[in-house]
This record gives sequence, C-alpha cells and structure tokens, in this order.
Amino acid sequence: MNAIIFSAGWGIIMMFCSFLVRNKSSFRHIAVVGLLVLLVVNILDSNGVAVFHIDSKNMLAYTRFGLLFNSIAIASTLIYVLLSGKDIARIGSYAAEYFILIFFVLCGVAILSSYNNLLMLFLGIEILSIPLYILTGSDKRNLKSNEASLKYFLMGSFSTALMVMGIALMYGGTGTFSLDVVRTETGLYKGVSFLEIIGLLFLMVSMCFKVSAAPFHFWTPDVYDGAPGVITSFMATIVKVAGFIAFLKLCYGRMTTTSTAIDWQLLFAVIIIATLLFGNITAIFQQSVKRMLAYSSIAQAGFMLFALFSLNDFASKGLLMYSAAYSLATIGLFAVLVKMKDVTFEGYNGLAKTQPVLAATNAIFLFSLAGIPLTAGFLAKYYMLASVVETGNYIWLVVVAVLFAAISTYYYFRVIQAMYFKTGEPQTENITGSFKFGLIALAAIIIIIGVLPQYLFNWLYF
Amino acid sequence: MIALLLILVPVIGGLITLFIKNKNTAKGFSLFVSIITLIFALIGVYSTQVNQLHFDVAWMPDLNSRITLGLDGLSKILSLLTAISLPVIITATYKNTYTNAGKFYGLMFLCQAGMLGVFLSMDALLFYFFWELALIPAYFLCSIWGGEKRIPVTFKFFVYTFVGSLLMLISILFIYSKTPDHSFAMQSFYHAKLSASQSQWMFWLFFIALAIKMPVFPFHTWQPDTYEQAPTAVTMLLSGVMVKMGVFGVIRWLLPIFPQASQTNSSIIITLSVIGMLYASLIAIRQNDMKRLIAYSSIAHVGLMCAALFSNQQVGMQGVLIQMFNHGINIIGLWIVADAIEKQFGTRKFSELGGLGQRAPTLAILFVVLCLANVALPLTNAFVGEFLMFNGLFRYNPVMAGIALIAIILAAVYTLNMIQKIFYGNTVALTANAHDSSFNINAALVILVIVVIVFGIYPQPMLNLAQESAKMFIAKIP
Amino acid sequence: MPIQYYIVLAAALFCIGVVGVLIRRNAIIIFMSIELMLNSVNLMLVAFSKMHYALGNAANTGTPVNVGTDAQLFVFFIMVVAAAEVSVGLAIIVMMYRNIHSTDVNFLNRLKN
Amino acid sequence: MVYLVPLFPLLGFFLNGLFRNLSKSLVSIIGCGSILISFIISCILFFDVRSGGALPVHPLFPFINIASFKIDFAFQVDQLSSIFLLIITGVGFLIHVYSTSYMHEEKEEHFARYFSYLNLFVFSMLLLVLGANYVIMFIGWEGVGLCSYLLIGYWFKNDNYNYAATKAFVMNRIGDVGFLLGIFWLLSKLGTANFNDVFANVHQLSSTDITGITVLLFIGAMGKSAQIPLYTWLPDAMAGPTPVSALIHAATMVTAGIYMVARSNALYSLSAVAENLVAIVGIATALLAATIAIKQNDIKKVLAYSTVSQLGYMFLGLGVGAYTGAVFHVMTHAFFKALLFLGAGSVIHALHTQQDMRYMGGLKKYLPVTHITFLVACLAISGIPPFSGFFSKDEILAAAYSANPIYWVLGVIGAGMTAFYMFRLYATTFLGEFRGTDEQKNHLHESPLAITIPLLILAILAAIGGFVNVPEVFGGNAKLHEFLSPVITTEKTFQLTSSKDFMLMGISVAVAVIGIIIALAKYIKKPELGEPQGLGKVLANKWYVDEIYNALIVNPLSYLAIFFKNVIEKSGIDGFVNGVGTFVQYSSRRLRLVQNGKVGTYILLMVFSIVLLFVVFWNQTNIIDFFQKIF
Amino acid sequence: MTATEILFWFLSALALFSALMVLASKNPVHSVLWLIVVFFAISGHYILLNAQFLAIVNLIVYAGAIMVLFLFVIMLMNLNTSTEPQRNSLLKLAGVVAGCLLLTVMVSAVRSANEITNSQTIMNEGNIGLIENLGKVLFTQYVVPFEISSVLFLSAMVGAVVIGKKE
Repeated sequence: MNAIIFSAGWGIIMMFCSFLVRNKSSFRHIAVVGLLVLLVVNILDSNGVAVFHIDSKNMLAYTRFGLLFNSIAIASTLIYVLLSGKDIARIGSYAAEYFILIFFVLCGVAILSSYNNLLMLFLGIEILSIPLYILTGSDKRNLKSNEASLKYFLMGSFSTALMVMGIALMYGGTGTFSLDVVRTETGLYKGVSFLEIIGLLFLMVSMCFKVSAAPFHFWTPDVYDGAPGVITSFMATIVKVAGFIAFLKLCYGRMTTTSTAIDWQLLFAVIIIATLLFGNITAIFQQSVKRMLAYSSIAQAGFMLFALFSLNDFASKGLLMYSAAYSLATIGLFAVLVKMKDVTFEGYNGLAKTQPVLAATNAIFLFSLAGIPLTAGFLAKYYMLASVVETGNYIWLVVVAVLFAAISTYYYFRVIQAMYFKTGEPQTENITGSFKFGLIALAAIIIIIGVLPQYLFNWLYF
Repeated sequence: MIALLLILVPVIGGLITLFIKNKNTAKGFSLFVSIITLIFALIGVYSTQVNQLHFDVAWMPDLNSRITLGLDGLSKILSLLTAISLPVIITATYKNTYTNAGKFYGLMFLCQAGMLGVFLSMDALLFYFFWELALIPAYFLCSIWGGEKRIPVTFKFFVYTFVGSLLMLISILFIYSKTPDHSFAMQSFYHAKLSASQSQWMFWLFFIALAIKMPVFPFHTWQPDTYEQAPTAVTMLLSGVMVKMGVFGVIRWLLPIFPQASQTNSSIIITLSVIGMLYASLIAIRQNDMKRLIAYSSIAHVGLMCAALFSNQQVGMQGVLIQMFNHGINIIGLWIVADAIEKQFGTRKFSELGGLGQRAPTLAILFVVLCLANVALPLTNAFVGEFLMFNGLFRYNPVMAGIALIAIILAAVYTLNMIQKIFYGNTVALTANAHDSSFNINAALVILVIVVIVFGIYPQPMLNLAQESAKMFIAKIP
Repeated sequence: MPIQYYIVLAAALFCIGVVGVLIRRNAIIIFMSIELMLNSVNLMLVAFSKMHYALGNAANTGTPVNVGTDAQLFVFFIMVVAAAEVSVGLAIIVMMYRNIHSTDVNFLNRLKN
Repeated sequence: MVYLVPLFPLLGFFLNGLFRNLSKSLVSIIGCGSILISFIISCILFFDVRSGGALPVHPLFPFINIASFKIDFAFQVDQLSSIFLLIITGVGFLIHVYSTSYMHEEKEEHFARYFSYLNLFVFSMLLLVLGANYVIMFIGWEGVGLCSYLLIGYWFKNDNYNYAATKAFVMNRIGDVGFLLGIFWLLSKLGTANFNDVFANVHQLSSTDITGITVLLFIGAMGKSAQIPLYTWLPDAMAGPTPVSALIHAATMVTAGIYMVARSNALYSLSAVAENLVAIVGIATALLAATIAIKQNDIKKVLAYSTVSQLGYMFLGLGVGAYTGAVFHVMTHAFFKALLFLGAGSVIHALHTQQDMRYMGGLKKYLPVTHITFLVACLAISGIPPFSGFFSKDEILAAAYSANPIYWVLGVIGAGMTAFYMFRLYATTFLGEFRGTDEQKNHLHESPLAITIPLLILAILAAIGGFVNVPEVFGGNAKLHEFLSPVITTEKTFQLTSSKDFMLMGISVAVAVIGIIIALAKYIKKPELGEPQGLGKVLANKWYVDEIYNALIVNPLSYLAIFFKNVIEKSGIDGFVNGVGTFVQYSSRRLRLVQNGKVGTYILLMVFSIVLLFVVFWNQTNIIDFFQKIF
Repeated sequence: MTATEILFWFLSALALFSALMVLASKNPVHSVLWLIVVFFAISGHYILLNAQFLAIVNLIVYAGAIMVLFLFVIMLMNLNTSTEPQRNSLLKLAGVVAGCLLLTVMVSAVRSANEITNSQTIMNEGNIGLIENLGKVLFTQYVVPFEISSVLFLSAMVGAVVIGKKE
C-alpha cells in the first residue's frame, strides 16, 4: 500500500512543483528523491512496516513476491531516471509532466504487483496504460510519435474491451471478482465454471496484448519505434514486466484452480512459439537498432511466458530474475541508444574506438539479453528453462526455445559486430563522465546478479 | 587451492593485461603470467595431496550449485596442456604486432581461464559457465584480429557452438531435475535416475554440443573456415585446447551420466566418426591452403578420438586421454609454422610456395618432425595415443578399426604432400629470398619438438596420469 | 429471462463493435465501436449481477443478501475508466488531426515492417 | 651391451644432424665410425650368442605399461637377430665408406644431412631386428620407412624424386596398417606382444586368429619387402643416391619382411592358408618382376626389379617352410645385391650420372675393378656354383619342390630369367663398344679407393658367402641351419634323395647357364637400342601396373576427394548449415510484411488469433493425441 | 408474453439495429446519433433489470457527456461529410467474417456452459441496483478502488494537458 500511496502522492507533489519550480533540471532531482523515498517505503513495506494502515478489504494482497517485484521495478526506474533523466526532460516542452506520468505508471505497477481482485487488475492496467498513451505521443510534432500514440491508444482500448469482457464472463461463472475463489462442493459456486474459462481466455488475450505476446504483439514494434527513445525504454522494461507480474498473479489465482493447470499449457505453448517466432525472426531483418530492440523485447517476452507456462517455484523466482535482468540490460541499451545520433546499425559502427566505455557496457547488456553466462540474462533464461524442464512435459518446447535463443544472437551480435569489428564515425551526444559511470555500475550489477544471484534476493529483503 | 589459483591467475592476469596500453609491456607481462600459470599447473600435476587439489565453496544455494574444482588425472593432463600452450603461443608470436596488444593478450588469458575452468570444474553448472566463458573471448579474438571474412565466419562459429551449448544446457537441466538430491554436483549427476527413453534424448542433446565443439563429422563445417580466418595465435588456442573441451566433456560428463545410452548409440557415433576421419582426410588431400589442410587434419584426428571414446575400452580411453595432450602439442606446432610462413610470404597457398627447405633449413627440420608426429610415426608422441586408440577401436570392432586405419594412410599422403609443396622442390619467386625462422619461433618449436620426442619415447608418466581416470570412467559403464 | 439471452445479446453487440473496429478507417468511429464493446460488457455484467442475486438468494434461504452488487459497481468503474480514456483518446485524435488534418488511421503509415 | 649397438648410430645421427657445419671429413668419420663400432659390438654379440645361446631379453624401460598390456622397450639378441645385426652393420659400414667418396661433391650441409639420415636408418633397422616384441619391431619398421622416405627424397629440389619418396612412404604405410592390425589382434587375444610370450602361448589362439594375424602381418611384409601388390614403390625408390639404394633397397630394409616372417615362424607354420599365400605371392612377384627387369634400360631399375624378384624367392622359401633358406638368401642377397648396386654406382659415377644402359658399353677396360666385382655378383645372383647365390637359391628351390613341384618349375623359370637379365645388363654395360658421348669417354676412369675397396670386400663375400651353409649333399653340415634352430623351431624338414637333389640343381644351373648364353649372344654385338614393340613394350612399361593403380585407386580417390571438397562439403553440409541461415533471413523478409503498419490488419489478425486460440483450447486433447500419433 | 418480455425483445432489437447502423452510416455524426440510440436501449435494459442507478448514470455519462464530446470533436474537425475513404472491400469482408466467427465461437462456447443452463436473471425486482445499496457497498467495500480511480483521472487530466495544449 505504501508504494501506491507514495507514488500517487509524489506525482501530485510534482504537479505542484511543475508550476512552482522554474528550473527544468530540478524536476529530475525531485523525481530521483521521490523514487528513493518510494524504494525505501516499499522495502519497509516488505518488512512489515506500513506507513498508512488501510484496510483494502481484500482488494490488494501483499506478498513477498509482489513487493520484491515492486522493489525491482522501482529500483529499475531509479536507474532509468538516473541514466536517462536528462533525455526525458528534453522530449518536449514539458518536463515535470513526464515525471508525473511516470510516477502514476509506477502507481499502476504497484497495484498490479499486489492486486487480489479483478477490479484492481482492471484499474491497475488502465492507470498503467493511460499515461503511456500520452507519453508515447509526447513528442507532439513528430508524426511517428503521433502515429505510435494513436495506434497504441486504439489497440490498447480494444484490448481493454476484451479484458472487461473476460472479467464479465469470469464473474458470470463465479459471482465474484476476487482472485481467491473458494470452490467448495457445497458452497455457492461449485466446481469449475465453463463461463469462467471463456472469460479467462479473453483475459489471457488481453494480458498477452499487454506483455506483447504473439499474435497480439503487433502494436509493439510500431509503438516502441515511434515513441521517443527514453519512453520506449520505460515501456519496454518496467511496464512490460509489470504486465507479466499481473499475468502471473492471474495465472496463479485463477488458472491453477479453474481446472488443472496443464489444460492451459498447450495454449501457452502455442503462444510462446508464436512469440519467439515473430520476435526473433522479424528482428533479424531490422536496420534500426531501436526497432530491433522492440522485436527483441517481443522475443524476450516469449521467454518470460515460460513462467506462466510452468507456474512452479522456479517460474516465479525466474520471472523476478528475468524482470531484473531484462529491465536493467534494456535500460542500459536504450540509455546509450538515445545518445546516438543515428540509431541504425551503421550508426554504431566503430563505437568501440570512439566510446570504449559505451561499447563495452553495451556489449555486456547485449550479452545479458542473449543469455550468455556470467550475465544476469543467462540465469534468467536458465530459470525459465528449468521451470519447464521441472514440469517434465514439453521438453521439445525448450528445444525450440533455445534454437530461437540462438537465432537471437544474430541480431544482438550485429550490434557488437558494428561496435567492435567495423569501422566508422559514430555520432553521439555529449557523454558525461557520470553517465559513463552509471553505465559501468549498471553493467557491474548485471554481472553480479549473473554470478551471485542470491544477493539480488537477499539484498532486497535485507 | 592450486585448482583455484590455476583459474584465478589467468583471469586476474588477463584483466590486468586488458588495460596495458604499451605493446611490449603487454607482451612481456603476458609471457610472465602465462609462465606463472604453467608453474602452477606443473605443481598441480606433481602434487598428490587431495586437499590441495580440490576446492569447494558454496555458490548458488538457491540452485544447489557449488564452486567445486578438482584436479584428477584427466584434468591434470588437460590443464597441463592448456598451461603449456599459452607460453608457447606467446613466444611463437612474440614478433607479431597486434593492434591493441594488451586487449589481445588479455582476451587470450580469459579464454585460457575459461578452458581451465571447464577442465577443472566438477559441478555441472560451473562447467557450463566456463564452457561459455571460453567461447566469448575466442569470438572477440577471431572477429577483431582475424582475416578478411572474419565477421560472418566467426559468427557462424559462435552460433554453431552456442546452439550446441544451449542444447547441452537443456540436458543438464533435465538431469538436474532427476538427480537424487537436486544438485549440480558431479557425483549427483552420475547417479541421476533417468528412464531409458529420457536418457536417450538427453544423451543426444548433450552429445550434439560436444560433437560441435570437437567437431565430429557432420557438425564440422565451422571449423576450417574459422581456423582459416582467425589470427593464428588464436587458431592455436582453438585447435590445440578448445577442441579438447568437447572430448573432455564426453569423458567427464557424457559417458558416466549416460552409460547405457552411450553404449546403445556407440555404433552410430563411431560410424560417424570413422566416416568423418576418411572424409576429412580426403578433403585435406585436395587442399591448397595450409591452414585449411591442418584444420581438416585436425578433424580427422579428433574423429579418431571420438570413435575410441565410444569403443568403451579402457585402452582406447587411455589413448584418448594422452592423445588429447599430444594432439594439442602437435597442432600448435603446425600452426606456428603456418603462421611463420604466412607472416613471411603473405600467403599460405601451396601453389605459391616451394623450395623453402633450401632457404630455411631449421624451420624445415622442425616442421618435418611435427608433421611426422601428425602422421603418428613411432617415437613421436602421437604414436602412443593413436596406437592405444586404434587398439581400443579394434577391440570394439576390428573391421571398423581397419577402415579407420585407412585414415592414417591418407594422413601420410596429405602431410607429406604439404611438406613437399612448401619445403621441397625448387624455390619460386616468392621464396627465392626467404630467410630462416626467427629465434622466438625456433624456441617455441624446439620446446614442442622436445615434448613430442620425449613423450614419444617415454610416454609412461602421461600414461600413469591417464590410467586412473580411464579406469574410473570405464568402470561407470556397465 | 434466461441468462443466455443476455449473454447472446451482449456477445452480439460486442462482435458488432469488433466488426466496427475492423471495417472503419475513421479513428473516431473506431473509438466509438470500442465504446460500444464496453457497453455490451456492461450489459452482460448487470445481467450476471441479477443472475447471481437470484442464485445467492436461492441458496441462502432467509434474509436476502447483497449478492451481485459488485458487478454493478464494476460497471460503474468501467464507465469511469471509459470517461478517462475518452478524454485522452480524443486529445490524441485531435493532436493527430492538427498535424495531418485527417482522422484516417491508415493515413499515418510510417511505422511498419 | 646390447643397447650400445643402436646407440652409436643414434649418436651419429644427432651429431651429424644437429651440427650441420662440420667439415666433410669429420662427418665421414662420425658417420662411418659409429657404424663401425656397432659392427664390432655386433660381432662380439654374435660370438656370445654362438657360444652361449640366445642372450636374455633386455628391458630398457617400460614403453607402454597399462592395465591391458605391458610393452617394454626391450631388446632381444638371439641367433636370428645376431645374423641380421652383422648384415646390417657390416654391409652398412661398407656402404657408409663407399658413400664418403660417392657423395663427396655434395655441399657440406647436405653431406652431413645425408650421413645423419644413413645413421638414422641404421639405427631404425637395428631397432627393428633387436626389438623383443612386435611393437618395438614396428617402431623400427616405420623408422626405416621414414628414412627411406628421407633418403629417396634426398635431392629434394627434384619434384619427381619427392613424389617417389612420398609414394614409397605411403605404400609402406599401407602395409604398416596391416601390421598394426595384426599387432592389435595379438594384443587383444593374448595381451602381449613379446615374441617369447606370443610363441609360448600360440596354442591359446584359434586357427582363425592365427590365420588372421599371420595374413595381416604378411600385408605388412608385402609393403616393406615390395611384394605384389605393393611393390611399385621400390623401382621408383631408385631416385635416391645409389649407395642408399644399395643399403636400403637391396641389402637391409626390404628384407625386414623376411625377418618378420621368419621371426614369426611359430605362427606361420600353424596356418596353411597364410603359408600358401606367402608362397604364391612370393613366386608371383618373383616372376612378374623378372619379366619386367628383362626390358628395363635404366641400370638401377633393372637391379631394383631384380631385388623385387629375389625378395619373391625369399618369400617363396618362407611360404614353403624353408625359413633358414630364406634367411640364408637374405644374407647372400645382401652381399651380391649391395655389390651390384655399388658397382652400378661406380659406373654411374664414372659416367657422370648417366644411368641409361643404352649409352654405356665397353666399360670393361675403363673400370677393371668394377667390372670384375660386377661379374662376380652377376654370377652369384644367377645361381652359378660355387658362388653364394647358388647355395641359397638352391635351398629354397629344393624346399619348394618338396612342397609343390609347380613352385619349383616356376622358380627355375624365374632363375633362368634372372640369369638372362643380369647378363643382359652386364653385356650392355661392360662389353661391346662405348656408346656414350666423347666427353664422357674422355673422363672415364676407375673410381677411388673408398669405392673400390668396399666393392672388393663385397665381391669376396658374394663369392664365398654361400659356404656358411653348405647343404649335406655336398658334404657340408648346414651350419646356419644348426645355428638358427633355436629360433626357427618349425623348419619344415624335407627329405630328397641326393640324386634327385643333384638333378634339380643341375636343371636350375643349366637353365641359368642357358639364360646367360642367350643374353651374351644377343647383347654383346647388338644391344637393344630402339623402343621395344609388342610384348616388349608391355614389359618395358612394367605391365602398366602403375597406370592400372592410378586408374583404379589413385584417380578415383582423387576424384572422390574433389567431390567431397567441392560438392558435399560446400553445397552439402555447409550448404545446409548456411541454408538454415538463409532460410531464417528469407522468412524474416516474409514475416515482416505482416507488420504492415495498419491498425486494421493488426486487429483483424488478433481477432482471428482469438478464434484460433478458442479452437485450440477446446480441441487440445485431439491435438495432443494427433501429435503423439505422429511422433 | 409478458410486458417485460416484449420490452426485452424490443430493446434488444433496437440495440442491435442501431449498433449496426453505427457501422453502416457514412456520416460520422449519424454514427454518433445511432450510438446514442444504442445507449438508450441499453439503459432500457438496465431499467428492466431494476438497475436504476446504472441506467441513469449510463444516460448521463455516456449519452450525455461522452457522446457529446464525440460530437464536439467531430464538429470541430468538420468531419460531418462522408469524406472517409473506403477500406478495401476484401478487408471489409474479412472484418465481417472475423466478427461473425468470434460471435459463433463465443456463442457456441457459452452454450456448452452447463452450469448456467437453468439460471434466470431476475427482472424488475431485487434492490441491489438501487443507489442506496450501491453507495453503501461503494464506500465500504470499494473505497480503495474508488480512491485509486482518482489517480486515473489525474493522469488523464495531466495527459489531456500535455497532449491537447497548443505549444
């Protein structure tokens, strides 16, 4: 609850700041402070210290898992703002507003990581989405940004409609919006309801849309490509994994009880394969690193979907791991990307010569995304594969997945090839020392997680 | 402790070297580090104290994975090879100038550390980590300092091996889920309970990774291209040591984990290996490029190792163990000569060379000795290994051994052909004013030749090292 | 009324909304179709609310319980969200119109492949 | 003491090989001296053996000592090996001495190289005969192959010589493969390769095993001793310097096969199949080579084919069980064939590398010593009593007769041809008129002492060498027989009445004499100078065996290699690998078209997908069943 | 047939017909008007179901506020003439087919839902839809989502400012 209140509250505070404070760059600092506060209160929350005592009437349920995830999301946002704060302020004529919206998104993330009622899911998704429609279109004169915003909005609304349809049907089956339906033989709602399954299917489609799983991913490349780079970074990381957490909670809450979870595995298998196929194969042909990263995020979603497929102990841990690994690496990549004048592959040619630090850290981020050991990305993928192997079924799915993972190296390594093995004159914005330091720290975090993952879990719990 | 130091020294040395700007300092320092590593390896080989040789510390409690390193006979042989190779390579290429020498040597060390880690780790996950760690620096080394077509070729190499290792990861994961105590420890893996069909599938997933690394016949096409394009110093490391990772994986992991499946599949694999031997040898005969010829020759040799491994005979296994070392030494020697020739004449084509023997007698002599080792002439080190391996294969299936032996006839054909085209005959325009090899190359080659001859005449120390391991691994197979 | 009538009615309205999204090119009309979809869901929810009210009271003989109110409140929240969405959505459409003087969704077509 | 024998040649090899700037005289001293010392030690060993029987096996160090078997680096000096030691070091020494003069015009470093090779060769050969087990023997076996390769290719600037060297090595290797397989078979059945242990445990082997092992070992012998079908390397090997031909390709290396079979007589005598095979291959080679030798014009080629032919005789002897006879023939052959080669070398030396007999003639008066010694050798090889060849060849023929008269008939025909071609050679070279250039004529002179002295010594040996084993019919006591009996335990005893024996000898000598007369009559006046026609052409072209090999084996393999390289490797395997990549890229180009940038299409696809998901979900049991049926 | 049933059928038919007309109208203004008719029909249904609060809110918020907003925008953009370029007829057909398929799938899926075969909605009675009842629940059970929805409005507001304000 702390995180929800503080993120909303800090958003409101910044609304006042926006006309009280003239200096644009100070918004960034205020936002950083806010995020730090948010992180602290969230960690306090996970240690049982609630700042406000509010009875949510079982609308929200706080679990270790959810709070841990929320901490990761806030920490990622913090890193994101630290690295790209200046670029956020430069998007358009507003500065504070973007940060405000980011705080509201975080409020949505906090809701999604702890909801226990389909109403809260619905609200959370909307609180998450509506600021993003705006942020996507925030580069107002840019037609690409406009187009992305419109597409995102129309398709997002469509998926919202699907979602409420699903919720309605689920309600029809069970008579409640709560996630933890008590199914007793003698109670009001007996056994498994058929309507609920139909509803779940709709809800699943809508969630697949949010996490850009194929074949509901079509918005992703266009929107990620069209949105300002910094915003894409935020959308592709924190927002996306929040969708996954919500999805996972949904699966745990309803899918494991509507019927045996195995019934859903085939469906997830189909979606996973489609996602990996579309994400990886299409990414190969891209000429722009930004758009490539959009497809890559689809491909990564394919891997994250494994958690929903297997729904065991490995899955939830793995999803946390994946969220951290994927978000950090992507944030880093986008932080460098927005500094590049030319975001095609050619634009990166010879970066290792002119900006060795950028190139080296970029390489580590790419390794992490490709799942090379010693980086967090490997362990993340490891957990995902392990979760499926643990279920004992669908080993072929794992084989397919690793083949696609191998294909993914093709486009990730194209960037490395451009940076290290080709020659060129890459144009970058001013790179400050602190930015470089931030990148190095980020890379170090990725490697530390990759080598000693228990620190991630232990440290966040104290 | 020795085990840990063996990995730490190159890692730390490599990281330091990465940041050395001065070319000569980098070279000198890396030679120093490599010799330190060699000293540790020698201590390890001669030490018999178990607590010195083993290292064990908790790593990922969540996954029940530990950092377990150990030196047994098998890993002693290979770590010695790995440790010897680097000083020799650095010596041999001492006069070569690499842009960003510090980076070059630093990556070499990281690669070496990865390979040492593979050989020493007794924990499956750790093994996998090092397996990949060895690959990445190699990828960079080849792609940055390689030949014209380096980028696509090296990428092919990378993807090829990466696919394999991912398949291996699946297999590791699956076995992990079937271990009695859910841990990655080697012993738990050996006692994993797999049904027949499961072990059949997992065997193949695991094997493909190793087969690509070795490489065994249909999975070999990355190899000649990569060897050709990579800078020769890296090629030496790749073919001398990295190839052994595949063979090592079979011995350490594949055979003991899947005793049953490796027996049921042995006929397929041995057939493939033998086909590969003949196939590669035949192709080698028609090569016009020295590096490609050596590459195909290596495929043929490794094919024999693979066949001998699956023949399920202690003799063969022991032969493989020592042959891994010997092959590494020999092929590094061949590459050194190839490098010397390429550096001097700018070409490796036989058609453009000839008569070098008149101008460079020292190089010619050393090269001929190495070539003879390559064809496994008695009293060179390779003879003992191949003798034992063929012996094992013979015990498995005499006809197969007979067919495989054709490869050593073909080996004589292409190897002598190579000597003749380069060193014999009259000088041509290119070689008319050639000079003999420089001191550092001679020094490196002499070291190798001494190893070749010493272990050719008196292989017993190596055999003793291999004895226990071979017995142990064979005993696992019912 | 049997609940199926309502379900089919709502489903039909929903699908008409879907078809509207699919066959029209004007962003505003598409948006209206989405609103239509939301309304069909509202209708369904209210129907379910009354169904569960009936079921709940049939099971618990005695004092009538408030089963089914939550669905009607959900409808209320859907309306709230729809209102917020409309404000943002129309703002976006207006922004686009300012730039390209059209509301055709296919007019902007730079992001593809 | 035993290990000193190979040690000195090894030292000589290292000294001459590593220090390449020694003066020629120092090189000569080191080269010849090391062999001389070996020879002296060999003599001592020989007398030790003669007086006290076989010396104990000397294990130097364990070579391959593993759980399955133990192979020591061990030497064994017994009756058989001591004789070979004498031949190798003795003849070897003479040839070293000869070489100091013959090779004197070489540059210093090449001179040293030559002697180091020669020493290495002697070392390997000694290893071969001294080894106490098959593996050590194999080491020497391959070692001599290597030295042969190095020495044939000694003039490495000439590509043809290099090809000949490679051919020799490869052909030897083919035989070696058989040898190796035989060793593997032995090791897997008996767990040992020591001669003594093997022969003591022969009874543990089944007859299949013995046949298999002996045939495989014989394949090795075929390669090394130039028997059909692996003989073609030997004539080509004449590319090397002439002393090398004498040492390696006449006196010592090629007899390694005989040594090995004789050594393994305990095995061979148990397998009738192997014995017959050896005999048939032997006699066939003897005849084939003899026919080819008749029409050769290169002086060394004639000698080479004659060597092949004589080796065939030896194998005939081994095949019919006359092991001593074979060894005896090895010895006498070493003397006269070395002599022949050295004599030929002397001629070539005198004519400045002219090797074609058609441009010789009438050398009798210019090269008296060479001429006389050469004549002695010709008589010896033709089997004219009382020269050495007569006794050894006769012993083999007698044994052949008792085994199968057909062998004898063929053998006698061969002997006649031998006499014919040898005297054809003699006549065209030494008799008649000189046919070379005037310049050559002016420079004709007898060779220096370093050449003629070895010739003389060998001539004496060739003349009287036969007397060490005078058969009983002549009142001798077959000393060699007696001496070798501890080693050769399975000598076939054959009983011929002395009259029959005399008759057989008489016939063979008569045939030889007829051959000599025809040759002399035909070639003194009218040496054959033109290109031969008809059958002669076939013979002159060596029955086209090389061409047949090329067409049947070499070319198909070569085409196969090209096919593998260009088609299977490039388009097949690599093509498949790259094809996967191309396919992925192609599908990428296709798949990206789905992303056409239109919201309507996206939502349309989404709706269809929803429908699809519904269908999949409701039919999942059917789908899973379907897939399970397929896989 | 009771009056309720007659009303039900009438309202349903009206809703479906007007919904179709929304799609069929070339003129956006007509579409808006037809949509308002749909909303009225749905509100009628609410009344039939005795959900009086929702019926009123639906009219006020949807028909009253939202649709007026739509009208304003359309007027503002001067889109009242049918200038909309026509979509590819094949795509149109595909759209219709997709919609029909979805309907078929949904209906057939719902038909196999046995648990509701005999369930009835209670018409005209039950007081759960009354303002009093809903209000009580809203401000006790649903107070957290109620407050949280304010964040939604805040972000919508900020967004409208960011997007809509002329620079």
